[in-house]
Amino acid sequence: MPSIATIALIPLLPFAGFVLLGIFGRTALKKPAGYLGTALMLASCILALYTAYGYFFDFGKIHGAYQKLVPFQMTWLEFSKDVSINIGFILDPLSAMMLVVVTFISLMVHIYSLSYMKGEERFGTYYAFLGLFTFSMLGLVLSSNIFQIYIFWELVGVSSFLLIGFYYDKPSAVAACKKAFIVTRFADLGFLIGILVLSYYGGTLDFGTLIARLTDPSSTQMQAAVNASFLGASALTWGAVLVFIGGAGKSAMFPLHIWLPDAMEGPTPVSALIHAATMVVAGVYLVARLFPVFAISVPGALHVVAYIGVVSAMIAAVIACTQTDIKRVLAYSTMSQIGFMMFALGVSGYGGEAGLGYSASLFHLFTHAMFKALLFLGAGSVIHFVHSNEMKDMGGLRKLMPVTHITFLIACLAIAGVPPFAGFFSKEEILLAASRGNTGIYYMALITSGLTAFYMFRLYFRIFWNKEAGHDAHHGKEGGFALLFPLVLLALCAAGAGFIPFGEYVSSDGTPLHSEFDPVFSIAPVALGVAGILLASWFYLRANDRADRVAASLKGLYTAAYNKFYIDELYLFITKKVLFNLVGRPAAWIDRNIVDGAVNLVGNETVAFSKLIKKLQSGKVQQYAIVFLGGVLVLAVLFIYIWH
Amino acid sequence: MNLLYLIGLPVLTAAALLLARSKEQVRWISFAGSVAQLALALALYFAFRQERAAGNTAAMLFDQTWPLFKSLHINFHVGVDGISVAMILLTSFVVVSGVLVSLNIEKMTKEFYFLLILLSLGAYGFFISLDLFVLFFFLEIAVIPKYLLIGIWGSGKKEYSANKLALMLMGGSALVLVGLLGLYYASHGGTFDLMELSHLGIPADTQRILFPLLFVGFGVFTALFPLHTWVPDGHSSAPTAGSMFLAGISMKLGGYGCLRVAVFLLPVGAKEYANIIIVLSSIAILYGAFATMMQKDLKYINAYSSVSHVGFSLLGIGMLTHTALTGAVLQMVSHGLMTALFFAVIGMVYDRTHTRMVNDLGGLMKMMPFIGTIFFIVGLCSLGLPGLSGFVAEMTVFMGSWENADLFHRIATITACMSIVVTAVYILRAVGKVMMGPVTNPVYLTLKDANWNEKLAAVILLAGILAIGLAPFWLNDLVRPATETIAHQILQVTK
Amino acid sequence: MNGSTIIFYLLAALTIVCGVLSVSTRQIFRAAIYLIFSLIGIAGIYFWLDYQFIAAVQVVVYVGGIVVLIIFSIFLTQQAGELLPKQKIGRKIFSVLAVFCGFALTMVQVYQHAFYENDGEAVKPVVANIGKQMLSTKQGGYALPFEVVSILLLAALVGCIVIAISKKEETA
Amino acid sequence: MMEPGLYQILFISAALFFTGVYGFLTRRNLITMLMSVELILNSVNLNFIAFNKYLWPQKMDGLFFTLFVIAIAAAEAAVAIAIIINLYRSHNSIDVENAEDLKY
Repeated sequence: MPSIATIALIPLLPFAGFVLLGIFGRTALKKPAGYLGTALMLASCILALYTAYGYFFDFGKIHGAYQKLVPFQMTWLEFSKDVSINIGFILDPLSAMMLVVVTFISLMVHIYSLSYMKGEERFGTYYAFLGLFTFSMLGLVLSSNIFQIYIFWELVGVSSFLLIGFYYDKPSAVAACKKAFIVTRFADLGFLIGILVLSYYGGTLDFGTLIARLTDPSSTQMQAAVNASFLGASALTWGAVLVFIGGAGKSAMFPLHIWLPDAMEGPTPVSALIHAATMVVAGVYLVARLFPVFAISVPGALHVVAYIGVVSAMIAAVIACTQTDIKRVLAYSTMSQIGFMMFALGVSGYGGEAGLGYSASLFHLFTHAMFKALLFLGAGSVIHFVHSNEMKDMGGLRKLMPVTHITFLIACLAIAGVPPFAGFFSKEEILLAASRGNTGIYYMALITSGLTAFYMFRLYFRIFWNKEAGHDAHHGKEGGFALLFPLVLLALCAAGAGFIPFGEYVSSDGTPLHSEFDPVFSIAPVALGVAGILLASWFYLRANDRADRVAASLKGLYTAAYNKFYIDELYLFITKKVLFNLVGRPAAWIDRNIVDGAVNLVGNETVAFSKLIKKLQSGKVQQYAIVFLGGVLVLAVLFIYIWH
Repeated sequence: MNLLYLIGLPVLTAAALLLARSKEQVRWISFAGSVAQLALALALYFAFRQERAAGNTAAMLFDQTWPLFKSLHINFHVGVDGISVAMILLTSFVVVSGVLVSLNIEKMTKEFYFLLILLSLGAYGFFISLDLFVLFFFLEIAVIPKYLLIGIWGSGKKEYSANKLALMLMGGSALVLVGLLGLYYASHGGTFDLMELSHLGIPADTQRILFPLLFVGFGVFTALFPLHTWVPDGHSSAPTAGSMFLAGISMKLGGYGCLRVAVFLLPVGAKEYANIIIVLSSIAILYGAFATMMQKDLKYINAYSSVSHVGFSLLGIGMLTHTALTGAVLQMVSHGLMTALFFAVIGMVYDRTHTRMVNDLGGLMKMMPFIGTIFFIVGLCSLGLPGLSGFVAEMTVFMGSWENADLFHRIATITACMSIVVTAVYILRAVGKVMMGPVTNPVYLTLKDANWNEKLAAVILLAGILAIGLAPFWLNDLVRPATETIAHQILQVTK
Repeated sequence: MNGSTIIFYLLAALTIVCGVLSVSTRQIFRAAIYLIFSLIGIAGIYFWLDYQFIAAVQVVVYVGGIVVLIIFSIFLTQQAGELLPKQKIGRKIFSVLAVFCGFALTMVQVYQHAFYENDGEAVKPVVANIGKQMLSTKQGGYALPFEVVSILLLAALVGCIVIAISKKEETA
Repeated sequence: MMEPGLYQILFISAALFFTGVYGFLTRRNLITMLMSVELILNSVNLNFIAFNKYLWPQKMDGLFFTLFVIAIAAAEAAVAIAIIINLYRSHNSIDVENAEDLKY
């Protein structure tokens, strides 16, 4: 088992990068910022691989099952004797796998950015932010305490905010980063209340104890949690659903997904890292982390997860078919794929064969990270080349950028589920789990995977084929080594990662899950995928107006999908019209006019009263004298005749 | 550790200021004096820890008594527990940075610093006194300088604001005074001593009358809804250091008083009025946050957000559980540092651009990365980002509040939690408008970043925020035993 | 009815009638003159009572000093032939009522009160006696009040000068 | 007609006193108000003398008080007239109705 320092260094090295570059990145370390950040990331990645390797093949497995290890824990903030926020590391298959994913993708993005962000004025700051994000994400996956997750959850959110808003002088970027933060913050509110509920009934914030208590039907905590009910559901269900809302916000699940497409305002490598491969799967990670509670104690909440997941997957796929900004297409595709992971968790059971969905979900998370990062980096390379995000500015780039073209194609094949690329295996498992768990979801998923193939190849054809080389020579040539190396490496992973026997290592209860490959089952999804590709090629391989004609014939649906089903407008209506105008403005008005008005009224009334009585003090001596004389007379009469 | 140093030092500084001959001397004397205060506060903290580590479990440490009016049993009694130490630390941090950011004051420099030092004297005295008479004395010392600071060095409708602030605070003090006298006579023996009073067991009927007096009286100081309206006006009119002191120190006097006098001495009253406090503070939290959303002036934004944030500490007090009380204290410290820093940054922006209107500003990050970064960090602290102090305090309050299992407390807690979203909205709006986006005015392109004193001031406060945010355990360990004493008082009532 | 009585009543009538005229006439100079006669009437009463010294002082200080001062100030502030402004009728009625009630009350009290007369050897209020007691520092002596009054007079003198002089300097 | 005695003198002094009060209340000119005050003072003096004469013939305290009152009245008149003249200079009027700057 590696020493605590080794594990601690995995997140702390990027953090050191953040601190150093954050303070000196504008001045002393401006030039070497990229290399410094990348070197630290490389070291962190090696340590992570070493730790994960050690966990999976050396010390992690005891009695045939992978154990949850907590090598280090310290009290960070104590609430009461039992309840405290502890900062610690947890090592289990889930976190070990995530360590690898996060550090690896982050390293790729670091390398890629050396070239992509070159010449940027705030180059050092960029690497500082990347360091902060990687640190937070690693802290998140290593969390041993539910509150620790929340802490890093928020930090991830803020680093995402910083990176989306990196080009802060662009108003659209500012709007996007605000939107991303606020929407996820709203979801975090659910998460926070969920934590409060779970910790109250569980009597602890520690994952191990919490899960143990809340999955054991005989424990007092569990009984209390099940018996306490609110609005017809048990407290435990509420807690689990609320926590899931937090996860749904971060993972851009319907209806909290609206921030993700806008988040594409950030630099493209950032989108690859945060909004494709790592941060957005935090929600999946969170549900997976609490999976025993969901699966054993509150199956109702798990159904919510499943339906939200599949609905998101489907809606996102439909919208993705109509978008013209390539990064937005990828964003919706990300949302759709995360939907896959979510419903895979949702249809899964706990332990043994029933836990297939769990393994499949995380397997998909793993492969998706590879090919989606690749897609984004490839898209970045294209954007770098043509200086535009719009499809109409592209076309026929396959000869101009051969490496990008090939790697992008591999990624598209992977996401479309064409064997033997990585996506095929993970998606097969998900569909298999869905078909076993819930047929309705299975058919929806099947359609969605067909749509996935269609929109991905629409993207591919429109970038690399379609019009023939309508570009001038001024675009220069494809990027250099730093730009292409990550593409190639990721392409290799996207092509080969599917052959990892994932269930052996990562399963719901730690015992290896042997999944057998069933060729008969695969016929339908693969056929659908191929059909999607063929359809896309019919529409987009050559420049023609077939697509437009179809779009025109489906006008209503097309327009709705193109406008993302008006969900943004709905939110805008709620926030601008309802919250601002109906709550905020009246609150401000009431404060100024009624509450403060009351204070001023008291003041003014006092002044008015004093104005009234000050007339007695007229300054006229004779008036005083008369009053004085009258007073003397009255007192004299009183004293002489009445009170003598 | 002799607590009298804490009083003696500001007095000496003030005396030295009176003798100073030039503005330069005045500045350096105040700076040296405030740094000495900081050193003293840190020394007190370490001495306190040492004493506790040595096993001294007395409720109040370092206590000393001198008779003041023998026949009335009024003593000059001082002593500190964890809460006081935390507050003293907070005060010293704010004083140093307040002095630093106002080094550019040219108008009546000597008087300005004299008042600042006087205010700090009032605060230190207030936090260490264990005799209610002395406590009230120092409370009043802290009020007058505020009036003058706003009235003389303020901006905007400063006379109105100064009057409003002084009158409302004086009104609060009047209630406090009545309450204190009530306590004095309720104690039969006639004593103002805090610790003696806490053992007396004042009859429930008396508590029922006295508690609202004391709580509302101190509540005015700490912006208890709906008596908070001096906050926006006062803060926005005050000079930068004035706002910092006002929000960072003076509002904490009220919170401390609520906790130390009202709740600690009158647990029965606290128990009976707790629900009202909770309702008021939940309203304040959410309503303050919504009201902030609509503000256009940066200082108003921070002032309303203060109302909202201070609501958390009042909520913690109203919840009456040990954790919630701890959270209330943490929130006071955290909010003090945070809001002082926020006002400091707003002052820096204002000094350069001569406007505080959000809509007029834009894109300042480019010209002043340091100020922009601090502005952003303090905004994040305000919206409760982990790693900064606000998170620690708010979460402690939430956890403590959640320990009350009934629906009423639950709803109040959730209401309070909702403010974290609204806070994010207004903070990001401010940050997005002021620091990010395109530069709205070409004049701004020539603006300079912070100079050394402003940087130092910001860094000092930021150090405090980070020290709490990254490693809250030291503060928690300091405060928890002290709040346990108070929670114990309440617990006894329940039994 | 002897001469002394007649003289007394004449003096009394002079005093009261002139007093009333002095407060009721609308020509200010005449008011001053009536005041003089009223004061002289009082001096006469002092004579009648055998208090010659006081009577002399009264004539010298009041008639010769204060009233002359008043007349000078009238010259300084008043235009010739101008009538004094009328007071509001309501104020007049109220004043008359109050004054009448007060007078009635006083007189009722005076007549109901039995004054106790002290017997004893009467001291002649001649100048020699007055001077002795005035400057005596023994029991019953008035040296201290005398000094106090003299200082008061001095202070008043200085005060008058200051008041009168201050404006001039400002305007100059 | 009765033999004049204490009561008659008291009657005179009371009449004089209230005459003075009436003048003080109704006169609007400051100088005439001052005259009314002189009348009041004289009525008091008369009382002192009368009491001294009829009730305490063996002492002269009443007489001394009268003397002091006259002295003080002289000082008072001097100061009052200084003030009146000053007022006249600044306000161009010695009407008491106009001399109300110190109100409120």
